[in-house]
Formats: sequence, C-alpha cells, structure tokens
Amino acid sequence: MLEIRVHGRGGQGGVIASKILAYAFAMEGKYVQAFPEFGVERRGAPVTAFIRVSEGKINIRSKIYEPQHLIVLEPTLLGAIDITEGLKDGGFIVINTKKRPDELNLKVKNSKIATVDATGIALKYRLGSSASPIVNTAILGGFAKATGFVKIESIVEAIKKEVPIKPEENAQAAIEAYNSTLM
Amino acid sequence: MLEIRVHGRGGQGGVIASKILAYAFAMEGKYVQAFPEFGVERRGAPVTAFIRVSEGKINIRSKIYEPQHLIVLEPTLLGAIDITEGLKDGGFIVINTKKRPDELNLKVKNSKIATVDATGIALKYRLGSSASPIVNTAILGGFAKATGFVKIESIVEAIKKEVPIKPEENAQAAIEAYNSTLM
Amino acid sequence: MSEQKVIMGNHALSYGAVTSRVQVVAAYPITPQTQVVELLSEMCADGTLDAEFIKVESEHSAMAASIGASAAGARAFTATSSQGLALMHEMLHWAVGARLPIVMGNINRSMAPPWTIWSEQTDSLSQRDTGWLQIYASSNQEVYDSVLIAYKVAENKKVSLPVMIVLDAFFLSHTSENVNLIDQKDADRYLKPYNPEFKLDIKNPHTFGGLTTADWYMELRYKIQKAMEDSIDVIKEAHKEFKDLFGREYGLVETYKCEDADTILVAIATAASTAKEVIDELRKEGKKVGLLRIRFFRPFPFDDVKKNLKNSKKVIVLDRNLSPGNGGIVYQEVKSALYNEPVKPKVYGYIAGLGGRDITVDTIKKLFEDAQKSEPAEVKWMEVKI
Amino acid sequence: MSEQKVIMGNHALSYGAVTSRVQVVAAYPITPQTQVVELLSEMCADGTLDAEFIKVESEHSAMAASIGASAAGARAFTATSSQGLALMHEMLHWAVGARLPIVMGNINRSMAPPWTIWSEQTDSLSQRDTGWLQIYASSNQEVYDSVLIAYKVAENKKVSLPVMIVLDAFFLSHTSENVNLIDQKDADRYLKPYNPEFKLDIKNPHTFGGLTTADWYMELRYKIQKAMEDSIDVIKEAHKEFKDLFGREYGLVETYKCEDADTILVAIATAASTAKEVIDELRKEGKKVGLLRIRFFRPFPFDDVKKNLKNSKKVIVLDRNLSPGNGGIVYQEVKSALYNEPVKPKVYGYIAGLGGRDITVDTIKKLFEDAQKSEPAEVKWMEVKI
Amino acid sequence: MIKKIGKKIIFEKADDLPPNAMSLGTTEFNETGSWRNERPVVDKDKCIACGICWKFCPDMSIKEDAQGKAEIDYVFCKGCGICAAECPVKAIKMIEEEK
Amino acid sequence: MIKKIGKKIIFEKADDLPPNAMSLGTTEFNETGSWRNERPVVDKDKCIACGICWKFCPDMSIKEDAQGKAEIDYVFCKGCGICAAECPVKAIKMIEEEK
Amino acid sequence: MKYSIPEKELINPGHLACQGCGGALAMRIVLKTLGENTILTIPACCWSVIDGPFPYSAVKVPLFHTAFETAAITAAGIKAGTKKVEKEYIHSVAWAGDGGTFDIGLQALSGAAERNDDIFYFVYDNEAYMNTGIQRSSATPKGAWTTTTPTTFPKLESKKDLDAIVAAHNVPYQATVSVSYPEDFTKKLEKAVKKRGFKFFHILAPCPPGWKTNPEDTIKLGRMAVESGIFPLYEIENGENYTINMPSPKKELKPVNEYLLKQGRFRHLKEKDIELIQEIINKRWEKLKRLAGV
Amino acid sequence: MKYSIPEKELINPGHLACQGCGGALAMRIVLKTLGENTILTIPACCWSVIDGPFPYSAVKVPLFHTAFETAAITAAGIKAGTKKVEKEYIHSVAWAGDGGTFDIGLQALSGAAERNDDIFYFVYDNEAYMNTGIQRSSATPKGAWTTTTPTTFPKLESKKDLDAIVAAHNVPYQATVSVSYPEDFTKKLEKAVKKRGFKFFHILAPCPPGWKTNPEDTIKLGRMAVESGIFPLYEIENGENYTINMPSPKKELKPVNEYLLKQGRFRHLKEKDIELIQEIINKRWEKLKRLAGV
Ligand SMILES: Cc1ncc(C[n+]2csc(CCOP(=O)(O)OP(=O)(O)O)c2C)c(N)n1
Ligand SMILES: Cc1ncc(C[n+]2csc(CCOP(=O)(O)OP(=O)(O)O)c2C)c(N)n1
Ligand code: SF4
Ligand code: SF4
Ligand code: SF4
Ligand code: SF4
Repeated sequence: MLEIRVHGRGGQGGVIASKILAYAFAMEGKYVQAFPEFGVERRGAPVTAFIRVSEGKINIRSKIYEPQHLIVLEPTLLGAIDITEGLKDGGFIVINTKKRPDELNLKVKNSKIATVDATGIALKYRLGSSASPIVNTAILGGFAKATGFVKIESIVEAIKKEVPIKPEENAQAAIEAYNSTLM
Repeated sequence: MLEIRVHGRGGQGGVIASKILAYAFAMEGKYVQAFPEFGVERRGAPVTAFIRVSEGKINIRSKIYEPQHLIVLEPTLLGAIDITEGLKDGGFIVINTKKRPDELNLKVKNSKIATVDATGIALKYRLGSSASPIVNTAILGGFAKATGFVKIESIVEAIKKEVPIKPEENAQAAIEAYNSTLM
Repeated sequence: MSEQKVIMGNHALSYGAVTSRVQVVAAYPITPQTQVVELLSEMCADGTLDAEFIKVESEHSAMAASIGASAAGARAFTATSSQGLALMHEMLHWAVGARLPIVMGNINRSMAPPWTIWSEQTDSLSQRDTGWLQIYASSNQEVYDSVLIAYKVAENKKVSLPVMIVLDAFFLSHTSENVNLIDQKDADRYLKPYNPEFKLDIKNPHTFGGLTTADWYMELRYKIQKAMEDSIDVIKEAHKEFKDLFGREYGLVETYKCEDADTILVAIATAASTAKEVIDELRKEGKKVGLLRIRFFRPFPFDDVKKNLKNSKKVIVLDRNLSPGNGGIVYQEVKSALYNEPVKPKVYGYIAGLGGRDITVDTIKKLFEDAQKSEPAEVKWMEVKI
Repeated sequence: MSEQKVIMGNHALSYGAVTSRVQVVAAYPITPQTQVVELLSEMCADGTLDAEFIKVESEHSAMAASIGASAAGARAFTATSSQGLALMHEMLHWAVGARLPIVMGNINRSMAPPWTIWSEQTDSLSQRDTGWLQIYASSNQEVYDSVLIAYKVAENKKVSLPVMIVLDAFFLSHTSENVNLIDQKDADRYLKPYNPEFKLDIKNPHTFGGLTTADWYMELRYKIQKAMEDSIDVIKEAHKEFKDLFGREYGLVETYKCEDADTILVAIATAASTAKEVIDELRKEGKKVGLLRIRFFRPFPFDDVKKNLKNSKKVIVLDRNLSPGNGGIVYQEVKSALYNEPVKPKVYGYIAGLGGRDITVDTIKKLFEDAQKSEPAEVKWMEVKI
Repeated sequence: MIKKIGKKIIFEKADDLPPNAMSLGTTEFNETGSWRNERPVVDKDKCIACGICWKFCPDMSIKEDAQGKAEIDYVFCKGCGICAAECPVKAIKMIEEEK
Repeated sequence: MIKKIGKKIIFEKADDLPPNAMSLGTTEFNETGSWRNERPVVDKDKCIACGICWKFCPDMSIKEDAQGKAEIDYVFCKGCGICAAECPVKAIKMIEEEK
Repeated sequence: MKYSIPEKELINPGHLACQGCGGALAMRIVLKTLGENTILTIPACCWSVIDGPFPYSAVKVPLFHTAFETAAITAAGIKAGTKKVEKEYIHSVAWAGDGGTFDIGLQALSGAAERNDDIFYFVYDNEAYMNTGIQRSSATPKGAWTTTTPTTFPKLESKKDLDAIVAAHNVPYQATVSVSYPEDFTKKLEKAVKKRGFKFFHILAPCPPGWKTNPEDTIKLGRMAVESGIFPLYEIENGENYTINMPSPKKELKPVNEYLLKQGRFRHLKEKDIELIQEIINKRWEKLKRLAGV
Repeated sequence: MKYSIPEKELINPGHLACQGCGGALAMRIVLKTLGENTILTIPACCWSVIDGPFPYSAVKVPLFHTAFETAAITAAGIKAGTKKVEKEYIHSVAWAGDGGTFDIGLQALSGAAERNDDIFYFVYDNEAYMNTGIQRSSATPKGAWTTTTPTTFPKLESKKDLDAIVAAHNVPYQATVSVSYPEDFTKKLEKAVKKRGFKFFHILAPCPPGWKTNPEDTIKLGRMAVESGIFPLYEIENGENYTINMPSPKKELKPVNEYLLKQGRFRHLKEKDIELIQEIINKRWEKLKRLAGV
C-alpha cells in the first residue's frame, strides 16, 4: 500500500491534488483513498491531505499517521511546520520550489527529494491569479516523474476529467512539470 | 370509593365543578381525584368530568367507566346524549332543571334523581352572562343536599377558595340551591 | 407547616417551580401542558413569583432561553410536551453538553401525525439518548416534590445536568388530587440558591463551548457519563434529605411487594400506580407478584433494577411507548441491564396504552395472564385491535 | 455498463440521488455534508438532474419540504448531519407517522456543545426511536448503492417509511475512493418511478393525519411496527434483485469470518471496515475471531444478530456513541436482542472514537485484548484519557 | 372490515385503517345541531331572500327553500345566532331550545 | 494536571478539563504569522502616525513604536495587506516571504 | 336567494368549530374561490380540530396536517412535488393561525416569501393561541387579556406588524381581508389566483371564546375592526403598491372603544389605555395612507 | 498614533479568521465600544471558528457558543438571567452571521424584537454561509455565485430586506454599519449603548474567500458598497425615524459595476445583469430617501 501526504495552504488546492492523484491511480486499476486532514483551516493556514493506493480493496479507514511519501505545494511551509512528522524511511518528497533538492537542507533520513517550480509553471499557464497561482496540477507531474508510481498520461487524463476550469492548461502544466523535475 | 360523573357543555364550567367538589371532599379529609374527559371539545359541545373520592390513597389512574352518581349541568343534554351510559345502580343523579324529578322521564333503574334550578339561581346571582349563566357552583349545593356525601359548608369553603370571580355570590348560589333541591 | 391543595399535575409543576424559587421561566403553550404556563405567568404577573417570564415564540426558543438564563447563573424552568419537546431536541443535547441544571416538566403525549393529544411516553423516552436525567412521576404529590429534588440534584456540582420531570397527559396533568405544598421557609432549607461553579461572568470572562477537536471531545463526553454515574448517589442523598425534612420518601425506583415475588411487573408513570391495585388483587389470590416502578429512567438505575429483579422468575415489562423497528424501550433497557447477570429471570415485554388508550386494572391483569402461558417475544401488543 | 469514478462519500450520496431520479431536493448546508448539496444544486442548475431544488432556510424546513413533496407523490431527497438532524427531530417523527418514503443522507458528526464537526454516531443513533429505517454504510460504493436500495425499500407499499443512510464524517464523507456508478438505464430497471398508494390528489381528495383519538391511534402505531417487521423481507428482496442486476451483495448485516468464530466483534459503519484488518491479523495469529457489521440498525436485525452470535463465546460491541446515563447504544440493543436466547455469549461493550477520535487497527486490537482478560460492565471506555 | 352506519365509519381492526390516517368520511357524521342552546327560526314572510344569512353562516346550515328563501338545517346548525344578527330585515329569531 | 507551555495549554486527562469546555487560555497560543505569504514592511520615514492601518487591521497586529509610528507584530500578522492598501501615504509595502 | 360570493361549498357541515367561529367561515369563503384544484396544508391550530377527527374531514379538497411551525414550507414542498407529478396547475395553500404565522411559523413563512415559492399563505388571525386555550401570540393586540397575559398584566406589546414584514419580502400579492366582507375577500382571491409566486392573505377572524364575545357578534366585530381602522383592509403588490380598500381613507375612522368594549378580553382596560390604543391606530392609519399615497 | 476609535482591544490576536476578514474586524470595533460589561452569544458561523478552539478564546468578555438558530433568544435568556443574578447592568449581545440571522435565526430574532428584549443583536453580513464553504443565504445578493447558486444559475432572488423587517418591529434602535467606517460605527454604538430594549446592527463584512476577492481589498470593498448605495449606512429609531448617514442623499450614487467586478462571485455577470442590479439599487435608494424624508 502506498501512503502519501500532501501539504499546502488553505485555498491552494492541496485536497483537490490528492483527489486527482488518486483518480490517476484508479485509472491504472488501483484501489485508492484520498482525504483531507479533517480540520477547519482557513485561507492561509496550513492544510494537509492524504492518499492511499493499493492493489486490493482498502478496508482500513483511519487516518495516515506514517506516510511514506510527501508532496509539498508551498515552500514557505518548510519553515512553518514540521512536514516530516511521522514520515517513513525510503520514500519520495516532491516539493514545489525553484531550488534544487540539494539546496533545501531538509532534515530527512532516507527519503529521495525532488523539486519542481510548480509556481513558475502555474504562472506561465495562468492558473489562478498571479497573487495566488494554483499549483496543484503542476506538482502532480513532478510526482509522476520523481516516483514513477503513476504514468504522466494517467495524471493528464485525471486532470482533464476532474478540473473544471482550464483543464487543458492544467494538463500542460503537469506535463511541463514532469519534464522539469529535479532529483 | 365514590365515583361521580359530571355532564355539561363546553364553556359551562363542568370541569371546574368537578374540581370544587373534589376540594370540598378533600377538606373533609378524603383522598380525591377530579379530571375531565380527555377531549378537545369546543364551546357548545357536550363535555364530561369525573370525580373519585376515597378514604385511602387512590392508586387507580384510569378513567371512570361505571360511575355511580351523575351531575348534569345542562338539561338540554338529556335529549342530546346518553348520560346514563355505564351508570351503576343505586346512586344519585343531580340535574339542573326547573322541572321536578318525576317530570323528567329518565330511563334509569335504581338511581335517585334530584333536580335544582341552578340556572335560575345563577341568573339571580348574576353568575356569567344572561345568555350563558354559570351554573357550576349552584349545582354543587344540589349535590350536597341530594347525596349528603359532603357538607354544604365544605362546598361553600371550596367555592370561596377556588372561584376567583364573585366567590361570595357563587357560595350564596350553592346555599340557595342546597335549600331548593327537589328529590 | 404545609398546606394541602387539590391541584392538577400541571399546577403541581407550577407550584413546584414557585417553591423552588425559579428565576427565569421561558415556555410556550401546548396541550396538555398549558396550565403549567398559565399559572406561572399569572404568578409572575401578580408578584407571587419573582421571576422573569419570557413568552417565547416556540419551544425551541423556550429551551434556548432557559439555556441562556442558566448559563448566566439563574435557576431556569420550562415545561412542554410531545411536539414541543421534539422541537427542542437539538437544544436538549445543548443543555447537556453545556452542563446546565435546567429543570423541565414534560407532559407525555403521543407523537403526531396523526394529531393526538393523549398520553404515551414515546415523546420523552425517545429523548433517552440526549443526556437528560428523567423522572417519571406517578402522582401529583410526586410531581411537586420532584421539582425541588430535581434542582437539588441538577445543581449539585457532581452532576450539573438538566432534569426532566415527566407526567402522563391527563392521567396526571389534568387530574386534580390532594397535594401538600411545602412551606417556603422549609423549602429554602432544602434547596439553597443556585450558586454555579461556572457562569457567564464579566468579572471572570470565559468562553464556553468552543470548537473542540478529537483531542478532548471524548473526555468531555466521558465526564457527562461520569456525572450521570455520580448522580446516583447525589439522588439518594437528595431523597434522604427530603425524607428527613418533609417525611415523604422516594427512590430511584419504587418497589411494591417485590421481596418474595416470583413475578414482577416493571412499569413507569401512572400505569405503575394503577398496577398496585392489580398487585393487591393478585396477592389476595395468593399469587406472588410485585411491582418495580422505575422512577429515574436516566440515569438508568442498573443496580436497583438488578437487585430487585434478580430473584424473580419472571419479569413483565409494560411499555407505553414504541421504538419502531425494535420494540418497547423499557423492555429493551431492562433486558440489557440484566444481560450479564449470572442468573436471569425470563423477561416479557408488552406494549400497551399508546395514544391515550387507557391502561386499566384489567389491562394489567392480562399481562400477568399472558406471561403465565406464553414465551417472551421482541414485540408483544396488549389490547391492540388486530 | 457502469462508470468508475473516484468520489467522496458525499458525492456518492449525490450521485445516488441522481441515479434514483429524485424529483425534489430540499436541503440545508452543514459541515460535513455540504458537498452533497453543492453537487446536487449544480446538477439541478445544469439540468443533469430534473428536480426541484428548494434552498430552504433550515434543516427543519428541509425535512418539512421533503414531507410535503413526498406527500404530493414525488420522490424526495435530503441530507444533513448532527445539529441539522437534531433540528429536524420533530419532522423525523412526522415523516414516519405520515408514512412517507423519503430518503435522507446523514453524515455522522458528534453533537455540540462544545462545537465539533467530527465523526460520532450519537446524532443518528439517538434518532433510533423515531421510526426511520437506518443504514450504516462502510464504503462509498455502499453509500451510492444504498440510495437506490433505500428508495426501493421505502416505497414498497408494505413499508412506506423513510430511510436514513448514514455515513461517518470525513472517514467516508470526505474520503474519495473508487465507486462504480450504475448506468441510468439499468438503474431504471431496478428502481421504478414512485407510484404511491396514497397521495394528495385533487381527483381523490382526502385529509391526512387528522386528530386521532385513543380509539385508533394505537393501531396506527401497530401498523408502523408491522411495516418495520415486514421491511426485513422487502430489504432482502431488494438486496437480492440488486445483486442479480449489479453484482454487488448486501445484507441486513455483513459477516466476516463469523462461522467458526468464538469471539465476534459487532460494529457499524467505517469502524467495521477497519476491523476487517484486525480480524485478518488475529486470524493469522490463529485466533478464531469474526466480525458482525450491522448494516441496517432499524429495523433491528434480530434474527441475523441472534443467528450469527449465538454460537460464539464472547461478543464485543464497539460503540462510537454514548447514551449518557446508560451507555453504548449498540451494546444495549445487542444485549437486549440476545436476552431471551437459550444460550448466550458474554457480551462486552466499549465506547471508542467519540468526537472524531480515530478508531485505528490498534484501537480494535485493544478491544479484543481487554475482552480476553476482563468482565463485561455497563460502560467501558477505550482510549479515553483518564 | 370497514362498516358504515349512516355517516359513521366503523373500523374493526388495524387492517381496516389507512396507514397514514387518511380520511374516509366527512364531518357530516357529526350532527352538531345537538350543540344548540337556541335555535334560529325564519319568518318566511319577512325574508327577502337576500342571501346574507347564507353568506355568513360558518356552518353551511342555511339552505334555499322552494321560494328561494332561507331555510335552516337544524341537523347541523349550532345556534350561534349570526344569521339572526345579520339579517337586514330581522326575519330570523333565536328561540331557546326546549329543556 | 494542566500544564502551560508558553501560551499553549496541555491537559493530561479528563479530570483537567472544565466540564463545559470553558476556555482557559487565549488565541495568542496560535502564532498566525506562519500563515503569511507576504509581509508588510513599514517605511518609518514615510509613516505619519495617522493610525489608519491600526484601525483597520483585523488581527490587532499593528502597534505603536516609540515614535508613535506603526510597527507590525509579525508573530500574528497574517499578511492580508489591508494596512498597505489603506495607508494614505503608502508607507507600508507587502513583500514576499522568503521561500 | 342572492349569491354575492360563489355558491359552491367546499366544506362540509358537522365540523368542530365553536359556535360563531370566524376561522371556519374564513375557510368556507376561501375554498369557494380557489376551487377544487387546491391542496391545503394546515399546521397545528384550531383548524386541526375543526376539520374533524380521523377518519372524518370537513374539507372537500386534499388536506395535509403538518407540524405547527411548517405551514409555508410544507406547502412549498407540496408545490414542488405537484410540479413534478401533476399535469394540472395546483394551488398549494398554507392555512395557519396567527400563532403558527406570526410566531412559530414565521421563519418558514419568510423563507418561502424570499424564495417567492408559488403558494398561497392564509393566516386566519384570531389574535391568540386559541386551540390551546387562549394564550398570547405576537398577534395579540396591546392591552388584551389572554391566559398568559392576565388582566393584572395584560399584553404590553403592540400587535406585530406582519403585513409590513411580508411586504419587506416584496411578494407579488398580499392583502388583509375580513370574514365580515366576503365580497371584498372574494375579489382579492380572484385577483391572487391569477398571480404566480408567493401570495399572502391576512384574515381577521373573530373568535367568540377567545375574545369573550357572543357568537352572534362575530360579523359585527369584524366590521367594527375595519371601520375603526384597527384592522383596515388593503392590498400590496410587489411590496410597493398599496391600495386601501376599507375604510375610506377620506373619512374619519370610527373610534375604537366600542369595538374594544364589546369584547371581554378588553373589559379591564382603563380609559387612558383605550386612548393610547386609539393613538396607535391613528398613527398606523396615517402611515398606511402615506404608503398608499393617499 | 492617532486613535479615532477607542484604543482598548477586547480581542486577542491569533484568532482563526482568514486573512483580511471583515467579520473579525467588525467584532474588534464593537467590543471596543461595548466594553467589558458585555456577554456575547454566538451561534454557528465563522465566528464560532474564529474565536479559537477549546481551550482557547480570542475574546476578553464572556462568550456563550449557542446553536445556529438561537442567537437572539439565547441572548435574551442570558439577559433575563443576569437581571436576576447580577448587580451591574450587562449588555447581552447576540452576534451572528447573515445565515444565522436572515434565515435560520430569523424567528428567534423576530420574537426578541417583538418582546423588545433588552439585548443587542449584531449581524455581520458576509452575504453567504461562509463557515460551511460559501452557500447561498437569503442575504446573498441577486446575481451572486455561491456553491449552491452556481454560475450556470446564479442567485435569482434579491437580498432579503432584513432592515425593513426589523423596522416593522418598531425597535428602539437599529442601524446599518460597515467595517470600512469605524468612526460612524462607533458613534452609533455609543448611541445604542444608552438605549434599553432591542438594538439591532447590520454590519456589512467583506469576506475574501467568499467573495473571491483579495484580502487587502476588504476595506475598499466596504467603502465601494456604501458609495454605490448597495449598502447605504442609516439609522432607524422606533421603526420610524430614518437618518441616512452615508452616502450623501444629495449626491448621485457611484455606479455599482466597479464594486461588483472587483469580486469573483460576480464575475460571470453580463452587462444587462449589472444594469438590472443598478436599477434595483436606485429604486431602493429612492425608497430609503423617501422614508428618511430627504
Ligand atoms: C411545536 C408545537 N408547539 C405547540 C403546539 C401546541 N399548539 C397547537 S395549536 C396551538 C395554538 C395555535 O394558535 P394559532 O396558530 O393562533 O391558531 P388558533 O389555535 O388560534 O386557531 C399550539 C400552541 C404544537 N402543536 N406544536
Ligand atoms: C442547525 C444547524 N444547521 C447547520 C449548521 C452548519 N452551519 C454552521 S455555520 C453555517 C453557516 C453560517 O453562515 P452565516 O450565519 O452566514 O455565518 P458565516 O459563516 O458566513 O460567518 C452553517 C450552515 C449548524 N451548525 N447548525
Ligand atoms: S497585513 Fe493585515 S494582518 Fe498584517 S498588519 Fe497589515 S492589516 Fe494587520
Ligand atoms: S496608515 Fe500608514 S501612515 Fe498611517 S500609521 Fe499606518 S503606516 Fe503610518
Ligand atoms: S376557539 Fe375560536 S377560532 Fe377556535 S374554533 Fe372556537 S371560535 Fe373558532
Ligand atoms: S470565510 Fe470570510 S467571514 Fe469567514 S473567517 Fe474567512 S474571511 Fe472571515
């Protein structure tokens, strides 16, 4: 079973990202669960979402306390909260940032870090406003590339089905992210 | 245990009569219950109330199906409904009417019938309006006289405690009825 | 010193509130409760009772106003019935979560539709999961006395929960009978002014009931359950003190000829009163029968129920209520209470008297007869025309 | 033909309503239910669903509007949660007495105060005495399928009662997972247009719900109970037909490795899903354990519960709810159901997971451990910080 | 089985009842004439057939006779006296019911 | 026992809790500065101490410095930008938080 | 006989209203005009009793008894339902007492008015909770006795101005009517029947036991209420266009004291109380004339 | 620094409002004037979250969280309670969102107003159910998007005229106010504090996520609302005496389109939709001026 955690801020679309990603997996025949941290977070406050992926039916319905993989939509969070809480060894961390993985100085033991400038890509495709670009689709391209768990084609298709506004541009953003992810 | 049923019309005060009578008994050290037929009767429609009187605590809390005694506040009811339904033998029936008991032609086996012109008395003491005189206190005097179950003094005292408007006149009406009851 | 009156159950509630010196009354009329409100509004108008009377626009608001008043530290009272009680439902939960010692009278009436105004206990019993203490009375004297006892228990810091005093429509509410009123001075010795541990206090400002996450919500519920459990002793003390002062004795349950009984009837409210007649009659016939009247249905008196029933062979539960798709509520809870006992009587449940159908001496006799000759079943009906 | 989507439980409800071709939707938003309403209002706006959407001013009105629509002969749907459900309470009774086959989704959330939005089943379980059928779902697929099944059962003339489909806040409502949607044409074969026996009909005018005295009220209640009892077979048929058409199988209860189990866990909703993991683990350790998930809590599935539990030695009931002053509701009802059985397992009850506290694999393991080494008690708490 | 005695409906058992308390008969079973303390009596000579009493009767107890004049339906008339009070020519009198 | 770590309140067990969820501390435990994407920076030279930014801040995050000029409380300021938008002399600039 | 209002009766005699009930007469008038394509919704009120006990009913159209606080929304639900299942246009009618309208049903009423739900709403206003035995409602006039406003402390507050509240919702049509003016009533009904959206009628319905009046005075009292301006008859369209029907805005109002003193519920009033009430009436009448632009 | 409104803060930072929340600012302004003798009642709304999770609270006065539909009556209950148990005079304050006021809490509000209960009622109007994620309320303006009035079918009905509804209750004091005009707001509060009976404040409180606006524009939007006359500031005493404070009744209103187009929730509007909205505003403005006699 894959267990993934997504970090973002209220209003950024982290929860939708988790759902699109789950959908992409489902299109590859997987059983999935995607759910937000169950809170009342307001715009600006840190939010979290989760994804489970499995070959078989998923019976377990409690939260994910020890994810193996992380997706970070908002680089400023790295300073604000402990994103690696409960993180298991040996997974991937995909971060939206202009920086290269080695510039980040993240304190993680055995995780592979990937970075992608999702914000830059979102701005380029005019996703969201320039003050708050919507980076949730772009970063999924980065996740696909970094982990190889899911095909970029599935991500693209999931985006097209799930995103009501500018589905094409969002898909393009994911592909561009896929192609520009650094590890 | 005494079980008494009171017949009247909505608006005439039959339920209050039952309560005053019960109170009078209580003042003589009895345990009592007084309650209306549990309905939604409107002004003008026939209504019924009940009284239980006992030397000891009254545990039974169902309705009275077979009363021994009757009090009838409204002579026109005699034609409209079967007031003797369930009536036990050997009790008293006290009726507000100008007529003498033998003029009434009531089909009862072993009950003693008493009559009293409670309406006339109520009008005399200006109880209620002339269109709808309030006869409920007067008839209790008749009941006291006819049955001898309760002292007229107790009735008078109960009236004075329980009737907010014209208590004195109501008491007088009861006494006058007491003195003019025919059997 | 005490005065005897002949009053209806509804007025017994009103007088109980007066003797308890309630400070805020908020109520809305509904048959068969109206006389409670009418008398109180008269007494507030003429100064007999020094209380604020809020003539609210619905029962929902009656309970909300009571909650506000109680949170501000005042002794609050209300009364309702059936539809009104149901309309309050969300606020019933609220009073409990906010831990407010409100006392409410509820006149049992069956639930609409169809429209009905007659006695049945589904209205209050279907509030059994809200966390209110519930007293089912079987005489007007008990109604009156229970108001004082209810405040005494509710306001005890170990409890801090609201109490509902339940009386059968008409069979108590509209039936006038002898009631001894307690002299105010004596009452004041029994029931002290409400002096809450927490209240809305400008000198010590706090917020009450803020969003509580999974971290601690469960512990707050635990405390409510704990308060319910602790209330058992508080009730016993309150009863004892009441008896010492006023001579009248109450328990969580009332037993009648149970000691040596092999068949015990379990009932609540007025049906239990009528049942005494039956017990007496059957005893005369040499039958070893007894009665267990559950007076406090919440907290459920597990110990008393177990203790009194465990030596019997058969238990008959009379339910004037229905939980559709399950059965009689008291039946269910009695069975559940006895379940883990080592030796268990057979327990029979009967539904009778819904919608004001009279429960007579005869009705109750039939229960004993049926239980003699049949096996228990989930739902048995008595005197239903089928 | 069916389409697979990845949708949250709330949307599973909305899609279920669409596939059921509901005609009137009246709903009011409340966390964690809002997405149900939002999606439906979108689909009504864009024509996907040909229904009247009444954007009511409260949940009380949501249920009243549903009642009106259903009484007029339309298929009515609504959804709510906790406070909203509680606010509807009087109307819940109404829908039952009026015998209207409304279907409602309820997202379980604990009751305020204090404010909370997290999962707990006290909200819906405390409606257990209102006469609604209740389905507790444990996956989004089940949520979706249950909407169709619910209408099928509710509208059956033998039943004519409303059905509540209950899903855990967040654990289902906000969790997106694989759901196969049924092709509309196939769905139409399963669920025919609503064709009521009685409705408000100007061609055949009647009054519904007029004042009913003690003469016949009780018989009307009897008929409700009868309908509940009859619904058992109706549900079984509806499940069978569903399986025949769509391949997915449901029961009044779901059993998991019960046959030879000496210890059986009883649970409802998502906790029962998680429990399967535990059963598997414990089975691997050689322990004979099983799971009984109660899917229909009303009508209470007496036969299935008895049949599946009677051969076990220990039964463990997990309650994510509290009836203060009594204990866990499912515990109570299971004990009550088993009471008159000749041989009875020991039944343990535990309260866990209130206010959204997570019920994990560990939590459930602890129940098994505790029940191994202790005696049952009225109220036991699991993972409460005391 | 449902029986009808006049306008009265007699059920025998639960099975006879519509489950939702649907009405099966009309209030005409209820002969509210028995509520009357006073009865309205029309003086047909005075009556000018204006229809005002008919218009105001809350109990639909004023009918037209062969001459188009007002006629009281004593089966239902509750004796409220509105007709007498409103009759512009005082053609209706309220007289006490016999006791 | 109730512990306090800074403004945070730490309960150990049910007994510590007020039964009615009464508050025991203030929201100051919650350093909402972490929500910020952009930070307001006051140009003290420009600031005329008019108090307008103070008046409109929904988060009480504008204080007076020794000179009576505006000073931001970055512990709590959420970075909404109202102060910058409303300053009549444009003495406040919003600059991106470092990523 | 002359029939100045439709002849057809859609209610049966034998109903359970008191002698001289204004509320019963009101229903009689309304159904005559609305006709058979009507479905009634009635919450708790005297009419839940008047209509007769199960299995009987006084009305000849479908009637749904609903909970006290839900008249408007249940009718809106019925309307939505009939839209989906009936071919014919149906008048969905909420019929409630003043308590069910001014107090406990106000929210549902406001919601339906705001959504402009296509229903009729009738309040038969007998100025108290009569079904439960004469308790104060917010429609009870200032100074009146009820069992919850005893003569030692009669109602302090003025009658809630529900018509203004409804007008604030800008509903297509609303009117005040009286059982004492059946022709005016019928005319307005005929007008309203043609409108779509929310239609509101406020009916003054004298109640002999509740007002402590003689049953035969019901019509007279209704007339006195109109003539004294304590209950003027007027219409409002779209919340804006006011038309005063009665009394004539050109004439002086008749003094209210006669109206008040005919009623037991006002008999405790002192002269200065009556003067105060007269003042309030005069002020409201001026305001109404202003709104009507006369 | 210049303090044009009271300096003292009665709320703490760290509260959970979104960036740029008008509702948070509104509370800040109100408590400054009401001071410490204040008890707040808050039903479900954003403020039930803003105030902070247990065991924390943002306000420095007692606060009772109550059920969604009960703000006014709970405050009335608190008032009645304090009357009996407190020596000092206490402002009992109901503080609710528009949903809790215009919709689900309207009945309790009307009841309290009718009884003239001695409380303050504040509605911070962000024109939708924000706490649950932006659903329509009856305060949502015509044409607005919400999650239950999608852009394919934006809100049809006009905003409910709650101020007129409250005015129909003839309450001692009521006013519309805006967070963009704290001085006006404070002045009115000072006036109201001296009154006894029911006092009602309608606050326009811009909400960035709900209106789809930038947080820094909150104050600007409040200003534009006033200047365009879509939310004029005025007072009413005893339901009769109207005073318009802003914009000046003598000047032309600023066109509303700029205000609308600054907000994502209106961005789908066509020109003719905006014209219609402008017309409605103009009409309401004329009516208001008429009522104020200017
Ligand atoms: C929720 C609820 N509360 C109270 C009642 C009791 N009740 C029934 S009718 C009624 C009074 C109705 O008054 P109104 O609406 O003025 O109509 P009227 O009886 O005067 O015709 C009341 C209080 C009820 N049925 N439901
Ligand atoms: C009875 C009930 N129904 C629904 C809810 C869910 N709910 C909580 S806050 C809210 C919206 C509040 O809207 P509003 O009053 O406008 O305040 P805002 O959130 O916009 O500040 C809703 C629907 C609830 N708590 N209780
Ligand atoms: S940015 Fe916003 S929160 Fe920060 S100081 Fe300015 S106004 Fe206050
Ligand atoms: S608004 Fe600008 S000038 Fe005024 S105090 Fe603030 S920073 Fe200074
Ligand atoms: S109490 Fe009044 S409204 Fe009710 S039926 Fe009697 S007269 Fe009519
Ligand atoms: S959603 Fe709007 S009202 Fe609610 S906290 Fe955020 S900005 Fe304030």
